[in-house]
Amino acid sequence: MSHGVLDDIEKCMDSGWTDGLPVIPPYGSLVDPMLEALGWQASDVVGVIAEQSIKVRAEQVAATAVMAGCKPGYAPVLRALAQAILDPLFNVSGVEVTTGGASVLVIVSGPVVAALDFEHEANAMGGANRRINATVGRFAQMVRLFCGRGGGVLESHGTIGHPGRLSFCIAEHPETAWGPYHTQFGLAAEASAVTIMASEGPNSCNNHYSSTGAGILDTIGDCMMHYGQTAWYYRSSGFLVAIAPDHMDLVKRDFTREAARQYLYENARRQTDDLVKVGRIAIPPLEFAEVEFGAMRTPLKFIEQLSFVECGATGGRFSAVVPRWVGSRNVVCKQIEGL
Amino acid sequence: MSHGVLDDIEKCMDSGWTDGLPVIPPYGSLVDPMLEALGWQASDVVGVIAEQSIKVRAEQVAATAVMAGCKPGYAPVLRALAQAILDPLFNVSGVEVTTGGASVLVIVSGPVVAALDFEHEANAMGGANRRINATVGRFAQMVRLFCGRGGGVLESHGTIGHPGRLSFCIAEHPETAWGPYHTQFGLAAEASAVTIMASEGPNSCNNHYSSTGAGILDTIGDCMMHYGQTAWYYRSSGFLVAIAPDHMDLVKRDFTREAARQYLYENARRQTDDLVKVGRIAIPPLEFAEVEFGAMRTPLKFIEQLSFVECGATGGRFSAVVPRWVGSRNVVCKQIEGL
Amino acid sequence: MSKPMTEKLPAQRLMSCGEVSCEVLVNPIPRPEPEPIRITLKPKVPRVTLLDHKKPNSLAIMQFARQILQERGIEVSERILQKDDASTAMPAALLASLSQEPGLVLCGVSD
Amino acid sequence: MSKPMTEKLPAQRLMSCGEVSCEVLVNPIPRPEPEPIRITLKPKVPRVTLLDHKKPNSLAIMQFARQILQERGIEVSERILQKDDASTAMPAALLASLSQEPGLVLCGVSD
Repeated sequence: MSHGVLDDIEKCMDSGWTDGLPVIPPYGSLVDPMLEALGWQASDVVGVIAEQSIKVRAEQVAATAVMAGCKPGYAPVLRALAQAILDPLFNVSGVEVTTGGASVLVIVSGPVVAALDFEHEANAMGGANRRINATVGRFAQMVRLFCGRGGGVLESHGTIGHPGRLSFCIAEHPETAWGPYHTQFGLAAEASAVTIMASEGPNSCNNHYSSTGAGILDTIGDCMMHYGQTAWYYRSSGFLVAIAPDHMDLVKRDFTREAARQYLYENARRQTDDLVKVGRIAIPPLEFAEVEFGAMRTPLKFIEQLSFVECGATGGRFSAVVPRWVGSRNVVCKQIEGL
Repeated sequence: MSHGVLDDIEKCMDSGWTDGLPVIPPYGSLVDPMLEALGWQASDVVGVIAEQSIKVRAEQVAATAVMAGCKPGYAPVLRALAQAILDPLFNVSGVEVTTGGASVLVIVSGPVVAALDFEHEANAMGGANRRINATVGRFAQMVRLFCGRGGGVLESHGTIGHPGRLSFCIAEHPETAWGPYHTQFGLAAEASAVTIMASEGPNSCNNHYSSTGAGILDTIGDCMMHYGQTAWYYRSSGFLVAIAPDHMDLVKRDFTREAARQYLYENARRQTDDLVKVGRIAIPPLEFAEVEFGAMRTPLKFIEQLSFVECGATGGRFSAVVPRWVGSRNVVCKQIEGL
Repeated sequence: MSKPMTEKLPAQRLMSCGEVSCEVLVNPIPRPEPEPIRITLKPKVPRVTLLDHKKPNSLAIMQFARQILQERGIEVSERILQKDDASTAMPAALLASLSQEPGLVLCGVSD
Repeated sequence: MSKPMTEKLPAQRLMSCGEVSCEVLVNPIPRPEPEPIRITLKPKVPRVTLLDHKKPNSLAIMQFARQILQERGIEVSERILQKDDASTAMPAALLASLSQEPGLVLCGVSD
């Protein structure tokens, strides 16, 4: 049989047109239907990265989606996602170059989760081994890579990085206790949305024997304030907290989402002087850091830097804290249209 | 042109022969050279999973390597890696089914790192976007998946999972301050090795302003003992600690590897009664858990559960703690032969 | 919950039909030989056997379950079996013995 | 350190030559238009301009560097320029002005 396509895959691998894994070669015959599904003309400008003098065209976005393994049916998610990544508020070039080794974390919420059959239960924060979760997450990282290092302009300096830089997509339960994720960013409960933030990898939070919501939140809060959290740096971008069903059963009994956020904001604090002692605060500190010696200090700069997503399977008593990269302080949340 | 290969890729995606991302179809014409490079005959039994009545044959391992995107040149690593995953000590079925959402973490060390051009600096713990790191890490996860859920026998119950379940490979610096990783498991310093353990995702540990090795270790230790660490469960498997160059410059001045391990073992401890209070210890506790009320408690069951890897780029002051899954307490370290 | 496994079973065999020739793809997925143990969801006799896997609280939960079942007049084996550890497989002899049990076997209550 | 970027630049164009026909692959990688600013590593005049990006200690390090350079008789601009924040791009006017500087521009000392 003809192995021309295999040669093309190798050619992509050898030529820097990859994230390191096999891609679907971006033949025009595959890119065209993807463009049509996205509702764009090939030369439409999807976004501009002014600092790099880069205009990102629809053809490039569609080619990236094909290469990641996405189906044209995912286009409503991909369209909003591409616009979010290229929103200047997100600072995608910064995400690519930082020593923080950050990834583009993708959160999908609302009716789209069930409509497109995202996995939102077992291994919902990664490695669910389902095509839509894996390839949508990969698409976001490839856009980041192709706009940065791929273009030959930027070099990634991630000190250690994390595996989410290949694919990091979380789909929220279609039924939530506290309302859909995107309602924390002003969208209507009935909407579908894709939300992105620059992040480190998830820190898992296990608690098998607490019988109260406060016990679960204390465990999550303690993770948010360990000395190694990047959030103690002079800048902070906060955290995404993912609560799985077995923990949620306890937490929702005693806390609304707003109350849980307030509880973590007030209780997850450490002595500023201890942070100084261990080397987490510069001497002299920057004015921007608002350091108050002797006081209890939160890893959040504002309470709004904390948001909650409901995902994961029953049967295990785990939740997770995802630390956000400090250099991209904006969460970008876009409504998904045309489902 | 013929798109037969594209159809075959879709066929693999539709038929469960994938981790969710595009694969190279395992044509005999690709599997045969991989087998030859691995030094196996197609029907050789590479390993047996007795509880599942599964014999894993070389042909299946070679097909998986092709599908992941590995080159035949990676075969010396893949051969040792497959043997490690199928070593009964590793408990691969347990890794796949657990609510812990674990991945097979792969650590490559010794001269093989430079010989095969693994990325061991920027984003060395994931997302370096280099083919060998990405595909070797993916191969390990695909073997886990194909032996478990893939065979239709087991179902994965990962409560939340993490992105390393797609690919999680760390290559150590060829030059280390403390000696190669595998010397912690009895192999000679001049050997090349692949080591695996079941793990959660990396927890990043930032510290920009400490000027002492102890400050860096205190930061790492504080991460190891946050209340959410799975290691407080009645079982513990310990941690991998990755130290990047800027932190290592401080730590190596004051600590040998053995001294650093002893320091963390002695200092990263919490009050047992506080752990009870937050719900991290069952009442009554199991005898196996060796709970001593009122005493300071370590998240390690034995000091040997802690090992160090040296990787990552200069220019950032990050290290990382990788929590191990509690149900696979053995680290499996195999020498790489035939480089 | 996830879909039942039967819906997800991967293909046993894939055939590639390109324009030039046909080729069988090498199946990467090992399968149990002989077939794995089948789980019968409906027991043949109304009797319950309990197996503790030694996770915390498992034994306490099983003892409580035994008491409730007995109060309801259901036959429960007096001895609660135990395996060494939740993370290792059951010994072959125990598995062979339980696989012949016509009643309900309840094992591995999680904490 | 990683290899210099020049070795890693991805291909601008890939052509697929299967047995049936030829097809150009759609390039997924956006490139700067016009070409990005080139960095000249050898300054034309022996003069140093300092630009602080406001990370902690950056200003202190720059002040110290200025003092040492001045002691060695090297011309250093007295005023240390500042940009608002390490994580946001330099304003266009500042970039345009610095791109005309024939001396050495030292910016963004990290803590």
